Amino acid sequence: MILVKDLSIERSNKKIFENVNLSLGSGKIILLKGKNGSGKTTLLKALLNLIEPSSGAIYWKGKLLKKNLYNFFNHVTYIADRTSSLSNLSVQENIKIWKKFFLSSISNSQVDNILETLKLDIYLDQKVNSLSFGETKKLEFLRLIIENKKIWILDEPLSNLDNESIDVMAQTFEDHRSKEGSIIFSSHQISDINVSEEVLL
Amino acid sequence: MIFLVNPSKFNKVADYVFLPVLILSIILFSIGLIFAFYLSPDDYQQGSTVRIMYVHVPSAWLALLTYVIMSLYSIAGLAFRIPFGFIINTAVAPIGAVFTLICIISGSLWGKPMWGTWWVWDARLTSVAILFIIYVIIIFINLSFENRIVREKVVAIFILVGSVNLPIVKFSVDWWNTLHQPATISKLSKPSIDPSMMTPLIIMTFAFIMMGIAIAILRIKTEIISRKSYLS
Amino acid sequence: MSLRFQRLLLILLTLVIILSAVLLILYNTRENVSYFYTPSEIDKSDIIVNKIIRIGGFVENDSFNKISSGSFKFKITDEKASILVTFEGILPDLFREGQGAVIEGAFVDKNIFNATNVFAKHDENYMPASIKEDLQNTGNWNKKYK
Amino acid sequence: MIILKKIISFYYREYKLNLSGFQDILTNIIFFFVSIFIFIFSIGPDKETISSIGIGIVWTLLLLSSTLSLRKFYQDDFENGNLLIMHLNGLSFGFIAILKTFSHFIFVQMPFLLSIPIACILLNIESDKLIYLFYSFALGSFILSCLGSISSSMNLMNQRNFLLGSIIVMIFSVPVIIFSVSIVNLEENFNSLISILFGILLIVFAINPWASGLCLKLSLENN
Repeated sequence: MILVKDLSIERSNKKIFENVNLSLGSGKIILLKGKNGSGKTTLLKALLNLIEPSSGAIYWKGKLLKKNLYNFFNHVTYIADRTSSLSNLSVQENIKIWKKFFLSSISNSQVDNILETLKLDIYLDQKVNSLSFGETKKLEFLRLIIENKKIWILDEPLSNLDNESIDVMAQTFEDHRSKEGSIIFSSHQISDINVSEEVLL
Repeated sequence: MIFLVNPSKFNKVADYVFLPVLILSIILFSIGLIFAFYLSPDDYQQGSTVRIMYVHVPSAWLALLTYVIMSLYSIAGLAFRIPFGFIINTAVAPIGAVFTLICIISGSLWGKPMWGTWWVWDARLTSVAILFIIYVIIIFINLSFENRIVREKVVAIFILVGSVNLPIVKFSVDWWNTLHQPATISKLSKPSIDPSMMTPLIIMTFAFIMMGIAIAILRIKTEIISRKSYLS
Repeated sequence: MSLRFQRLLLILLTLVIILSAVLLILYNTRENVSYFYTPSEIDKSDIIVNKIIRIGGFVENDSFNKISSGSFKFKITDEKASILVTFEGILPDLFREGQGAVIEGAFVDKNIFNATNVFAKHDENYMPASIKEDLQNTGNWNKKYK
Repeated sequence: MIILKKIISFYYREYKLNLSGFQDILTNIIFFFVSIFIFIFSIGPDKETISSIGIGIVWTLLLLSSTLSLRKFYQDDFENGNLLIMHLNGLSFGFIAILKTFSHFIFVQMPFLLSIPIACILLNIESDKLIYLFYSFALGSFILSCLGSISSSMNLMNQRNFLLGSIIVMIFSVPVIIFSVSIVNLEENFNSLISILFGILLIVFAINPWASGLCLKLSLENN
């Protein structure tokens, strides 16, 4: 679905990476590896049309991404390495806002189930700023389920998570793959997530 | 005319042009000042105070002209992705600010004997004061952003937003009652100024333009160099 | 509709909005952005005493009277109406009969305007003093140069 | 229809956000009133002087206090990535700017509108002028919101000198102040003055999505 061809990006005339080729089909999980500053986040942002490539192109369903942008956005969830939940509101209110905002059809019991597996159900009425960093991060992943989109673009999803949560993530990824979804994520730590392709930047 | 949008071509042309322009500006200034102070006649109303005009009017024109140039280069930079436009914007803004300041100060000196006041808040004077502050804000934006790309484009956007002030400056005297008199020289009608006073005015205008170009060349070249060192 | 077409449409819409707004503003500002009022604009029945305003016009010919060393009386006119003005203070160099002037002050009663500041207004015409004499000598002096 | 639902949910979110941060809005209003006190005490007890310059004071302080909250206009949503999420949810940057401007107008400027009558009592402004002040502020504050959107989106990446944002708003609001104050003082010209203000509003409203949208995109790209 997403095809990246000979993508090179330079910022302030400094080359970040050159000639990256990717193809993200359905049921595929791609892991971006590389050290700090190798351009993992930059590549993910380029996939969201936030950064103009200096050469090469990104295609979505055979058309240039730029020409087909809002169609692409209908199919993609992006989670950055920062948390977007509103820290002054409670967990429950955040979930409610997300459900309204993404026009989600997910049922309450489904959300409760996930909260239980993520061990967030006890914090339901607490404000987000009283949660620990790892917990807000887990809360952030709830968006993947609420948005219910085909393509997940995740920036460093595994950092700051304990082993238990990483296992939950791996399970979620596997579920998503079995539903013909595709994932591209960056990470610098080794995990036992079953990926179909690794790209070293 | 490609040198107007291409840094390396500009550098080449500038190297040829700089010295002649500088010399020309010095010559024009000396001729113009001699004309302005000795050879031009007194005005029938204002006496010799009218000589302030030979500084005031050229600087006012150039303050506006500089802003127009910056607006055009901002459009070039934003819409046609010509990075040289941003270089020009950064380099030229302080020159425009200085011209505006000269215009305001000389106008103030002229206003005291003629109108009987240093400053009034009529539409022309207020809009020129705002023009000056807009120039100052442009310089400040240039100073306070760390990210170069963001800074350049924000400056360009601000210049375009601020250009609503230009027609107000130019036409305020025609549209509204102001203490400031309407334009003496306009395209549509015969100038209502005597040739003996028109000559020094034109000489001084060209002297100002040449001086402006000379300083602009220096500033643009330093700007290009500073970016080159940024690249490597 | 392609994205490009939508964008074009939006740009056009923006320009139309801005244009109509500019026209709206220009049409309405003529009477409102005045640094001064002309004497004929001031409605005699509607004068508010002691409210500070500015009046602009020409100093009427043969109306200037020096009451004492620092105190003057003159009329401001725009050839349709005129207003009697008193002023105490220093007049600018350019101030003379037939010359444009803007005065700031307030009406002390329905007929007398007490100026606190007098600004001379000069026009956009510049001419050497010698030429004026020539013109006057040959009788070609045009009165519109005020 | 989907876009309508998205707009409603956007305002639901803004409502929740502003309700939880209500003390910020309250602080603005307190600032407004404290500055009025300062003005009154620095002018002296003369009631006539106060009421003659009262309109000017109210407008100046409204402008100053509404520039106080500019920093919050986009900054929070920018830093926690919500701007990007809104964009990915199918709203273009220009459209986000329009929605945010209305949100600022409703949640930040409206409370000022409600506090104007009290300010008028404090400053001894006659009650028949109040209605004109309302009209002028309703239009003027929307202009201020648009200008605020432009300047705060420009200054998203400006970590060093945020005061610049306030200066940009203030310099462009000079005509707003001129015409708003004269609406109250020259009631006979009400119609033409209100259409001038409306014209200014149309201009900034038309410029706002382009300028702010571009700046938002720029800041997100280079963040």
